[in-house]
Amino acid sequence: MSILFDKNSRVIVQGLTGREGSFHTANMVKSGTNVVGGVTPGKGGTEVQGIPVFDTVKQAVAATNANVSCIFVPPPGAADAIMASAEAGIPLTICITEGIPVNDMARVAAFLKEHPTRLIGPNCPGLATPGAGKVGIMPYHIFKEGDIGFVSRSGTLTYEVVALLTAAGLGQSSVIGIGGDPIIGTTFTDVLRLFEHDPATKAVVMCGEIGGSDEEDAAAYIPQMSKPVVGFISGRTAPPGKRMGHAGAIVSGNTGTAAGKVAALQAANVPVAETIFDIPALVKQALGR
Amino acid sequence: MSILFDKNSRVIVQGLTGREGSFHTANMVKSGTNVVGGVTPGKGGTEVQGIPVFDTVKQAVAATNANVSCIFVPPPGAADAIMASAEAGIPLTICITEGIPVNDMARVAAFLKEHPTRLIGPNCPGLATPGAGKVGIMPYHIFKEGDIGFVSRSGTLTYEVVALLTAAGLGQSSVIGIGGDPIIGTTFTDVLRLFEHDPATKAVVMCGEIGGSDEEDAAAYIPQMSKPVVGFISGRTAPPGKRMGHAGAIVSGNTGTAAGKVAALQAANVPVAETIFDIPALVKQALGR
Amino acid sequence: MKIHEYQAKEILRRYGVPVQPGKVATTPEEAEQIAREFGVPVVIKAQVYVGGRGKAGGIQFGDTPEQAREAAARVLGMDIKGLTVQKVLVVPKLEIKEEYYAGIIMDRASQAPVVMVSAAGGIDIEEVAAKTPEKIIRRVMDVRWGLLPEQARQMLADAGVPHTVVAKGGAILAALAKAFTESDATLAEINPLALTADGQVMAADAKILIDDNALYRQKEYAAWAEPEEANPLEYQAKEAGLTYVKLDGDVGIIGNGAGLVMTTLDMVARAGGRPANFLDIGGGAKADVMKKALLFVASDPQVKGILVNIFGGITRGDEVARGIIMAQSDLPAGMPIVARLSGTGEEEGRTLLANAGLLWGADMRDASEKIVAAIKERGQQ
Amino acid sequence: MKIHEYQAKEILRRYGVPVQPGKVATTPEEAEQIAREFGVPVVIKAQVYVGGRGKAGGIQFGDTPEQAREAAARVLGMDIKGLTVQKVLVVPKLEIKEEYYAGIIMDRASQAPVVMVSAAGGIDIEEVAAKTPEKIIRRVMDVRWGLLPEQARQMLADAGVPHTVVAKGGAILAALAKAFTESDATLAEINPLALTADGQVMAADAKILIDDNALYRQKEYAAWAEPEEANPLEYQAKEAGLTYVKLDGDVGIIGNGAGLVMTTLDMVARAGGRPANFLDIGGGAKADVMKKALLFVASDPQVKGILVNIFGGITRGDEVARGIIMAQSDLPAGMPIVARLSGTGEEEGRTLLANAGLLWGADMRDASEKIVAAIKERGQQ
Repeated sequence: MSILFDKNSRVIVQGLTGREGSFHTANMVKSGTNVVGGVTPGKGGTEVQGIPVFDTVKQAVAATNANVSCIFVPPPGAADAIMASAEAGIPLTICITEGIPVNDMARVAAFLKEHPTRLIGPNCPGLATPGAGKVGIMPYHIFKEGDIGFVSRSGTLTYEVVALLTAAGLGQSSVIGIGGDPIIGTTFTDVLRLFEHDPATKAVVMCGEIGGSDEEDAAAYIPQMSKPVVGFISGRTAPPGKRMGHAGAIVSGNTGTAAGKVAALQAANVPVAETIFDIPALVKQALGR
Repeated sequence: MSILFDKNSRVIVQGLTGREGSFHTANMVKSGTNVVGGVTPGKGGTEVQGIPVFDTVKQAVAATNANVSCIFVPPPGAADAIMASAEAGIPLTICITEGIPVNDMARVAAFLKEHPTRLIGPNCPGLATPGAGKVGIMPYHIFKEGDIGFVSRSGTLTYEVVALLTAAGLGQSSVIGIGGDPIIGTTFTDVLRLFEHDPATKAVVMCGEIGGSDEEDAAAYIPQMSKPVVGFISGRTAPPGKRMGHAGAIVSGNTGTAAGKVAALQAANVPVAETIFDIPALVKQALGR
Repeated sequence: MKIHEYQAKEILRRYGVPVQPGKVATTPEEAEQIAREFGVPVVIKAQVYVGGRGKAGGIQFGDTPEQAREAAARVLGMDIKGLTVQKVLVVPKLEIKEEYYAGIIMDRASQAPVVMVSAAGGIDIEEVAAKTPEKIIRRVMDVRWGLLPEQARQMLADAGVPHTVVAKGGAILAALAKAFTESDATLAEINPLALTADGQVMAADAKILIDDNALYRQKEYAAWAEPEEANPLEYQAKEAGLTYVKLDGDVGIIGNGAGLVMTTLDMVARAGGRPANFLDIGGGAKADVMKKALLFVASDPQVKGILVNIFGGITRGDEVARGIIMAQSDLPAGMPIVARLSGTGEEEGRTLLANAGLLWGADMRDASEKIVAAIKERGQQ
Repeated sequence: MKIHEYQAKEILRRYGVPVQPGKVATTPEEAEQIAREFGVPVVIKAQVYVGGRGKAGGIQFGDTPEQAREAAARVLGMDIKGLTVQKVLVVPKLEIKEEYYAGIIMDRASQAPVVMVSAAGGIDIEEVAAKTPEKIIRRVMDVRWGLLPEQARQMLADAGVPHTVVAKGGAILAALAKAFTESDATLAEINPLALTADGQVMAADAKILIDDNALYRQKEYAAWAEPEEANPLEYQAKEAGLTYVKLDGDVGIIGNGAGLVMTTLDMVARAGGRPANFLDIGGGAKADVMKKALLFVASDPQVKGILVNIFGGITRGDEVARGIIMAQSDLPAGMPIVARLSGTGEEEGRTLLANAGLLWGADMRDASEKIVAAIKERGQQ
């Protein structure tokens, strides 16, 4: 079992015919993911790796009954690609693209209020359900089926920690990379809520980092959960972020520092790992294993 | 009794301090209208004709409990003025301003879906409830209290026809000028529906003109009404409107001609006056007076 | 406001729509020079503010620079529906494989722009729309979001154009929508949208109308305004701030308010007269405006008499009467004027007119009958 | 991307925000000339990419053109927080009666721009925000509509500014919001928004940050980029397509993925080392990028050793190892390098490194301890 993605998911890839899109689609297929179509305007009617390509998302959905879209479209078209997926009624959209202008994402955020889709990312590694497959760019060989939910803002750090969990015999129910951009579709709290309601998940590992207040928001939600959460915050020794004028100081106040995030999580009774190597032990302890 | 406006209405004037605004406000007050405030950014704290002026509509509403706004703001700021009235929660907004760019009105139309106000106009003479007062620029002396509802797209034609009705002893319950612009807030059908539900109105006179399909739409509604409607269409000898490219022909097809409108009304069993001088007799006939 | 094809293409070019290179010529020699510059064969296209120029011979071809000069010589000065061709657009001839239609118009009923595309474009698009409306794909644009590229592509896909046109045409359609909104257009049309033999998708012709009410903020486009050659009176009226439309008859008509003026036209027609024009002096006109309007209408050589119909609200009857009296000395001798004044200052106005020996009508029917009779009487003298 | 005050003001001017006239000088003589042109007294304002220039003496006054020259001579070449002043903005001195604050920032939590105003503006605005947050009026901008003029006025009215400032400042705030969106800004700030003695409302200072991700479509502003004098390495890194932040320590750090690099910094710190930088080579880097990154980090004279930490997904361990080996001949002799390679191609990469006699770590803790130890050992030699 899993959140968001399982063996029944039918995935299309927006930007399938591009270098990144075709490379990662091959890996997704290898992982067991059911990739049913691709979208590249102008390439409709062709095939890539035996997968049919369409000009629009709506056409792809009509032909394949897809319910997940994975976006590898370059930044200038990525926001439009997300809106296209939403408007076509796809319930889960995962945007891998890095470097989307933040104004575009503000527009997307407003658009999604009227055309709902669960957006993961952008600028994220995607998600994986060990045993069912992956959507995005995570290296699939590091995963192991199990009952630990994992969520992180970062890509390679996810791989590091998941590899440690797997090495420690702690398999994963679902692994979600929510992305590191200022405006993202799905927050830590959103994912924690999904894990809380997922019978296959027994405990959650959440890897945050400095900047923003998403970890603090999650810390406010965690006391309502029945399942244990183990936290990690990276960037403890990073320099304070560059000042965003007076406005930055006015808006963010004291949130965003590693110390503040660790304190918020600890106040929510979340054990926070000092280093990533401590995470597996904390999980085992939390589960009494 | 009346639709939309009565003795309890509390009116503010946006653009009160301008030449048009102050001139017509004086006339409105003379007609008995309760003008409780004005709005001109930067002139807050002053008074015009003893009426307090505010910088914003929200401030004016907070101080005066106004529920009607009448707009005399020049075209560049008129669309913003309508949106300001809507956002301040004023339920009835009457925009007199002529010459608002149509793109601005398309934006207003979309805005009003999220921030509802009943908009009359723009480019309209406003409305009057004989015995209670007027909002806008209609000459009040032509009215007479009575049970005929009157609605028209045109200003001076309204005055002509109302004067004929008054001269014929046919007083009016409410007189509404909906305005002649391509995009207006309230249509013939909207007003007919209000008259249908107004106990003080026994019959309705509707003066349309060439262009658009608002009269045709009204003709489709009228068969559902219990009250008689008398129609008039001006522009029978006007030249066909200038072509709006192929797109104009594709969008409008055969709607918009005087002959088409007369035919549509007649098909709805509406007696259509040949000249405005025939209107009073048709009304009397319809009412059996 | 109307603009020329080459100006519409210039706007579209700024939004990234592919259009042919090309230049405007006002002499045959310039046309030859442009043909040399851009290479033959070329198309010589009359730049006039009316449609149907192709059928009128306003589009010609030149296979050599010399032929381009000769073609331009034929087109320049040509009369198309009463307009004299003063400019031609010279463009390299496209090898067109297929023609599509793309247009956006501000639609009253939708209270928003409506976008339309069709795989069957070209000059017969209106027939396509009338006979097979299902071949026209329409979409009301949500002005909050504009036309999204994917929506544009989906429209083209629904229209059944080839895959490459879905992609390239989608970008063009989205750009057209952006140009429409940002230019305060009321119409923006690419017809035909051409697929060329070498796989390009281009605007082979373009038409844009700019909202007159928005010219105050579209200063660059406002400066493109030109006298409409066929209607110098309409152009002068616009310059004078009057709303004027030239008609075919001989009864000049002046009133305040479009609905009232239209009704006056109808009334004159019923009285057996033929209106020479539509002129709305708007609200609150003073004597000088009235005088200017009268002289303006009288300057039309077809006008044999003038009816002034004013329902006074803001406009005062005495001001109108004064304007009529002031104009007398400058009007053609003996031209009948009938005024009908109602509302504010009507008594004073009528007295002024009566004292000056001028005609007036009790109401608009009476006035209409009087002016028609006066013109007829004068014609029989 | 940072831009200077004078550039921010130039953007605002285009959107109709009143700003003082004025010009940029790079020499004292130019400053004198500008003072003559615009009239004295003038203010000489250092144009540097950091705040707090006023307290550092970067703002000076000139009551005569000569004094302007002298003031410019003092400010030009001045060091402000490590940046050398190379330009000054010379503007006529405003007689400021009151100072307000107006700013817009892209806010993560709101997923939208947040607009802020305060009647208490000027350099102490952050203190105002911290101590009396109720004095800051905030509004999340609905990106579908932008900031409507009335909303802007209401914010200023709520802030308690005078009536005239509600009107004029409202127009300025709405323009600021439009400039923010259309320039792809992440921050746009007018502080102070000044009410002058003669009743004008003006942007007396302005700050705008442009979204680096949007520079591809903000070509004009992208061309304004200048080397940041205090951080030439950061500027060069950006030019080379690397994400680099200079830090204070001596352990150079290279990794792939921001989260992994940050975690590596933390790990090095725990092992007793002090990171010299943050460098993210991104995903899928080849040997040549790895070599470039290594040489780049090594060019920092403070760096005594380098830790490379790669978790291979798209990035291949053998490519990374090849890049490290290629760089050897160009690196300072004897500089310790420890690589930790995991994931795709890790075995092959480790073999390559071992064959080349280079150090590698089993995991990031092991690698961190090894590089710290290697640097310490070398320091004791």
